[in-house]
Amino acid sequence: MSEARRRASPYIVAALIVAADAYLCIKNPQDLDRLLINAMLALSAFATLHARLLSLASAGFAAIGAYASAILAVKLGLPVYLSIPAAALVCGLVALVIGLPVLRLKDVYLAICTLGFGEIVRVSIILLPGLTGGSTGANLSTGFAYEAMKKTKTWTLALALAFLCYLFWAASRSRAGRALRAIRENSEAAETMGIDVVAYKNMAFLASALIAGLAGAFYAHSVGSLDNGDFKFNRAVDILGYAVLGGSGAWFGPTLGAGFLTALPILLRDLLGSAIGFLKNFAQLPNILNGLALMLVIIFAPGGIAALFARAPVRGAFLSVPPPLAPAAGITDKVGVADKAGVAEAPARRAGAEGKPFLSLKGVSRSFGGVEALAQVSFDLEEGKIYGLIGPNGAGKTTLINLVSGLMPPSSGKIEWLGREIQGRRAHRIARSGIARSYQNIQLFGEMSALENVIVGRHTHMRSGLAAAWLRLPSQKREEAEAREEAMGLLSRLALGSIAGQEASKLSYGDQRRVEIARALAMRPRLLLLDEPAAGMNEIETAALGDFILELQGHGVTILVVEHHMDLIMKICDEIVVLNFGRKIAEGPPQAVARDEAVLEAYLGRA
Amino acid sequence: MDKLFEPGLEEAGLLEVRNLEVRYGGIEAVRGLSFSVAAGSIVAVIGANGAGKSSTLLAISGLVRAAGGSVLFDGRDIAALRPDRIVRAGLVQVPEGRAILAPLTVAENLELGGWTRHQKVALHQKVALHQKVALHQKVALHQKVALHQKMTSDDGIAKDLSRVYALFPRLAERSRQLAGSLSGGEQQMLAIGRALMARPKLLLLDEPSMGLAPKLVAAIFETIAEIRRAGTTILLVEQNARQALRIADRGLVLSHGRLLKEGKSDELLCDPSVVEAFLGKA
Amino acid sequence: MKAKRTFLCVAVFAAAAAASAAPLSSSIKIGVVETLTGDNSAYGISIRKGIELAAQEINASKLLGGSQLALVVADDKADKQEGISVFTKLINDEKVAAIIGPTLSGTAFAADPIAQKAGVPVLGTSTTAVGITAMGDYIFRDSLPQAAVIPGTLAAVIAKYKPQKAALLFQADQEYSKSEADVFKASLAKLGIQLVGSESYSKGDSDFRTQLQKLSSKKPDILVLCSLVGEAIPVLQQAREIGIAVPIVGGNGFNSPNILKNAPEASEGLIVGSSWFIDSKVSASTAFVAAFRKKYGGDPDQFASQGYAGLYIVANAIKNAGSIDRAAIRDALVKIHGLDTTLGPFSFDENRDPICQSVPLTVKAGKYVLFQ
Amino acid sequence: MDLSFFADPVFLVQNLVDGLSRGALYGVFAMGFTLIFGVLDILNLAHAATFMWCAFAGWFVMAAGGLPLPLGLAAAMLAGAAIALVLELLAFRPLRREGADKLSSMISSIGASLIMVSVAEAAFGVQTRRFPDKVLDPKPFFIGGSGGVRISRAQILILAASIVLMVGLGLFIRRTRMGKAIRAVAANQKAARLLGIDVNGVIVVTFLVAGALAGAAGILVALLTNNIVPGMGGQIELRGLAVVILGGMGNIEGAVVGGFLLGLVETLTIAYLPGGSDIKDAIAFLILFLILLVKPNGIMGRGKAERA
Repeated sequence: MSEARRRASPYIVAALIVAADAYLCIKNPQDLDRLLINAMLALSAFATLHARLLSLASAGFAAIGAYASAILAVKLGLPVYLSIPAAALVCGLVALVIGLPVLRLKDVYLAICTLGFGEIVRVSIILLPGLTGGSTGANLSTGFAYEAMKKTKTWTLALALAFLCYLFWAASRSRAGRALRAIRENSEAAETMGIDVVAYKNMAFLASALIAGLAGAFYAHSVGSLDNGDFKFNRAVDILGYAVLGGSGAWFGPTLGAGFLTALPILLRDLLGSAIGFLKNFAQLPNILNGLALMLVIIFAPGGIAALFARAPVRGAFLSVPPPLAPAAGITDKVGVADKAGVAEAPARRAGAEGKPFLSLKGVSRSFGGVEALAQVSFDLEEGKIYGLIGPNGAGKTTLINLVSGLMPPSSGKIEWLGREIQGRRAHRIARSGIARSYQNIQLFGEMSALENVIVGRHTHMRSGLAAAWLRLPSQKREEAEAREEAMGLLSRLALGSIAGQEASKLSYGDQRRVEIARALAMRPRLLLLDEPAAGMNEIETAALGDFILELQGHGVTILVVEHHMDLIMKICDEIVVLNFGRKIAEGPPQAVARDEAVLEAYLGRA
Repeated sequence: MDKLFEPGLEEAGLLEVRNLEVRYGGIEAVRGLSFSVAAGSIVAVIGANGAGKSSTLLAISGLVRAAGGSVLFDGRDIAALRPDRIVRAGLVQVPEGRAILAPLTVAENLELGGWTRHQKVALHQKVALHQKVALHQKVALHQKVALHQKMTSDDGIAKDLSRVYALFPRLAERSRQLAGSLSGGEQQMLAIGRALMARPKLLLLDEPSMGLAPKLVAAIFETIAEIRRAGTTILLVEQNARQALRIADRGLVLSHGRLLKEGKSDELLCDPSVVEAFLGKA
Repeated sequence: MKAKRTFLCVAVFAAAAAASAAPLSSSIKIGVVETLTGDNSAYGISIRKGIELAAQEINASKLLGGSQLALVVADDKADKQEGISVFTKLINDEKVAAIIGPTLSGTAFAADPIAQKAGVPVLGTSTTAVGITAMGDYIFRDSLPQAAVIPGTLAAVIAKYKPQKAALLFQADQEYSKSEADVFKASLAKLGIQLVGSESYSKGDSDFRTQLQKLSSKKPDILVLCSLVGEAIPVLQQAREIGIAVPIVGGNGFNSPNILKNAPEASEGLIVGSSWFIDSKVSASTAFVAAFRKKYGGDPDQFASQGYAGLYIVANAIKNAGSIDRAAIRDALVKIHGLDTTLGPFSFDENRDPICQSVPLTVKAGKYVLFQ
Repeated sequence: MDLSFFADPVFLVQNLVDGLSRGALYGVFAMGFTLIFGVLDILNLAHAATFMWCAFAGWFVMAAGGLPLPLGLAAAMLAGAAIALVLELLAFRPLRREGADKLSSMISSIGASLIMVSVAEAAFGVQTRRFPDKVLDPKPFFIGGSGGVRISRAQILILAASIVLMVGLGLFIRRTRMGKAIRAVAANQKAARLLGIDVNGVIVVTFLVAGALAGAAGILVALLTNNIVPGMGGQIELRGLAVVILGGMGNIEGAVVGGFLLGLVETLTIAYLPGGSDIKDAIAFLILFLILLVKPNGIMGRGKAERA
């Protein structure tokens, strides 16, 4: 379809959904509560799905929240404006307890485990008749009088949802939101940007539980009675439906998904209810059409409604785009920005640890299954030098970089960084301590813009948390602006200013490589690990890259570069380490290494 | 089609690649590549990482849809075919990183290598008939072999299995083990042996020497030469440019998805610019 | 005697009618909210059949003079929010004079207050839980609460078998079955029968042998089963299968032609108490059964009968009120007294719960007959 | 703890028999479920609906058509295969493409199951149906005279079937050519393609097999429970999921063993814990919960459940 229509379609879809819901709620205000509560539950599911956690616990938490608030309000006479938040907090506590063990599971395993959780909640409700009214339900016959239960007004519910939406909106444009998107796109790369993935995932689960609890509490006080069937298995599946159909890419997706899936059956009911003849006796027809719609929508928009927006180009992606520059023009343009670009400041941040070896590997080994990828490798790095790491493909170069950057622990041996042993330490902590890396097979956050990718690199140097983002504190805005400016500067330094707003995955190979380097530099590392940075670059670009690396050295950054372009290696490296079949076979200045028999035999391939 | 008059294309080869283009999102991995592989020869493709070597192979074997251009195999355009159809046609790839089936045993891996054979036997009978009527027609050696076996015994698969085990004794020893438990070298052997089980006319090898100890590398290259001697045409992508060119008849030098140089491998071996870029000053 | 009463009523309500603002219109909308889809739709569907049959007869018989009853049927999907939604829709958009339903007590607890607030009379025909009618003075029902049925049934059983020990099986996560079981426990205690064992199962269970085995190992003199129709059949069969020979007393779910059809051997000798049964000799009932078989070609169950009776009760109230004013209808409902229904002479007590006969039944030769 | 029972060996054996047959019921249901997951790693939430339709198909053949059990079984398995094929073509294949994440196929299967259940309700009604006694005599045997251990034909049948199907399917997957192809596709679709395996074709076969299994399960469960209703699938689905996880996703033997485990746990809880029948579900899911935390790949799993 035409560009214009592609651009417009998502907005049309959204408009239709909103219109349908508005129509329904004007026609029948009682449905508004239902809509708002479902939207809230959708947000709760979104909180986990967005962080790639396939949790179905929302229904279970909603049940806890509903009963908790009902009991607090009716049995203990708490006013609802206290009982509802209290109920949410109860869910939060439960989430903290089960979160740590449960979040170790991934994908469907997590899904089933959380389903089991929901079932346990349901059964416990039945098993505690004294407290919950058991299977008779929480209603007049068990002491939960309707008047005591039916407390909330719709507007409070609407207010709460609006508030939640604001929180999600504000968070999505904050440091934390960016971190979560990064995790969603590529959690490994995120980890090496200094983002504590586990902590963020626990946070997401906690948020999901709090929101579900809130929704449940509102449900209790909106409906006025409860029973154990209200949040059972198929409810959990419905909620997942909202989030997946809406798309877990952006917060507004699930709310639209809930809007759609709530409106659809009601519309079908009302339309067919007034239909003629046999349809009147065909009570299942609405359900059938409902299922059909569910299938069709997901088949034609597998990424959900939010994905439609993502496909439409980012409007006003960002501020000042410097004039386009031909990559051929090389990298050393706009040097003026260099000092702003943060690279200059790197040397300024020198911690103590003088005298101690900068980085030293001591008998480091790593094996996969039976295959030993790295065997007893030892060497030291001195600060401020450029090191080349060469060897045939599969010699263990990338493995070594993974070990140093903490993506995997060594099987044996020590890695000392600034005098402290870091082997086995988690990647985000190593990254924070000043080690940055690029990847051989590019690991950008594909659906984020080049600029955003680089800003993620600033993560560890930004302070403002969620609270600041929600309060829109000037400090947070300033920080964001600075990060933006600095990232822009770095991009310009690498002749990428013109494509800063483009989606990373759409960039050319060489550009993606440079964005990755910019992202690593944004971390202001003391040690920079480059894994085949020149792969896919032409001679001119490669040469320019060489100059750039030398310039970085000038700024005091220590660099370990893996490369097959021997001329580049020969030109920029102070020292070269040669690996072959997992073993260090040579080490020394370029010329010496180039003459080394073993090296020629193994790598340069003289027979 | 001026491409027809490019060097190396005068006599139509077993594989004809014309103006091949491969894109991933914004990345143009292969940009209008054309070359030809003559039946019974070894052609080596060398070039830096990211030069588009693997992408070329993936496009030929159909795992990646070509964005443009055509791939003629045995005279028919296979660019639009499904990968499994391409394999049936006799073009088999050993991918980079081997892609062995870790949870299956070595024997099972090899057996599955012969997956397309049931239909193949029928195809061979057709070939046989063809030959009876038109003996002048030139037929690839392995077809003769297959035909011969079809005549002598019905159990071609068992024979090939023993042939592969003869080629790689290590696999025979390990035949009951899970493929995942093999060492890197053994896995590479398995991948090649498995491909041979399909009786390919053309074998695509992507970095067979990757991560192997020097002596193993030598052995692998020896095996490759042997396979060619048995009549299988080979398209070889290698980091280890020197060794690759040694066993190859022709070489293609790729850079940024374009053909930088193309020629007899011994010429390339002493071509200064190639030596400079890929062979290292020796 | 009866004629005299009717005359009185007519006299009284003629006056009321004259006074009331909204006279009978040509078509009177009655809301019918039942569970028509999902696992529990068995009840809703047969209730609906009963109601639609009644509507047909009432309109044919000109019971309401020139005006016809128009049913507005809606599916509550056994979901509280859906129940609330359709109640609101019927009340605001369809302007119904009264609502019959909903099917399940759970839904009623959520939806009835809407009608109460709007001042629309609601008549439940299958809700038996405690407290339904306590929700407001517009809430009625013609389904006997379990407490009104079970003691009588048990008394009859005691009279015949003199049991000392009883055992009980029920569905733990189902409101109806659970409250039925509670009533059984209470009345057993009151009647001085020792409950030697009480086991439960939950939705989705299909194998009840272990519970039954455990109960039978306690050597009870009678076995009490509280299940919905769906589980009733396998429960009954498995009880017999594992060799339980003692008399079996079933809850409401066991009063269904389905039991006779699907568990002919196992149901023999089964005892249930109910306000209605298929072979009831009440004149209104025999007529109903005949008409039902004619219209639908199958046997009606208790729920169809209660639905059928329900619409007649509402219709008579409207007739007596001589008005579609909801308040007037409500007042007329309260005054319904000794109305001839399939459930026998029918009245409401001061809590708007039904006053009608409840008889102990037993299955003989594939038929429900009075239990002596 | 009610100790009086432990003294009674008959009661114990009886519970083991009932527990195992209860478990066999879960296992038979879970097998097809886990097969699809093993190959495509997606949850086919329409499996329960397929299972229900097969039970009805069997009912029409045996109760309405008056044909004997073997034919009914065959018909049900055929129906299952057909339904599964339609599901693969309409609900799953369109989502097996770039950019569609695994969840979306789960959602479309939810949609499909909603349709299937609603159509069944409209077509068959929700009244319980059962097989006539001539299909399979409900009268149980008593081993060791009356008062001995009771076992019904249906129980024997489902126990036997669960074992036979488990072994049979295991052999099919391990020994046959197609079985190996299925494992190849499960292990690495790219590699399978390179071997000339028509991946979509293999997936179709997988669905056919899974559907046939659903068919067998439908008949067996219906025989054991005598309760054929459109909702019957949804009622066993959650336990089926639990069993799949217990046995390890995609592990056929695991599914059956997991089924036996869950069945025994439920039965023994009911039998030996005071008020056990009230808490059996809580116990069952608690165990599921714990196993997942201690042994995320299930009791026999070799999958990869832990977050890398």
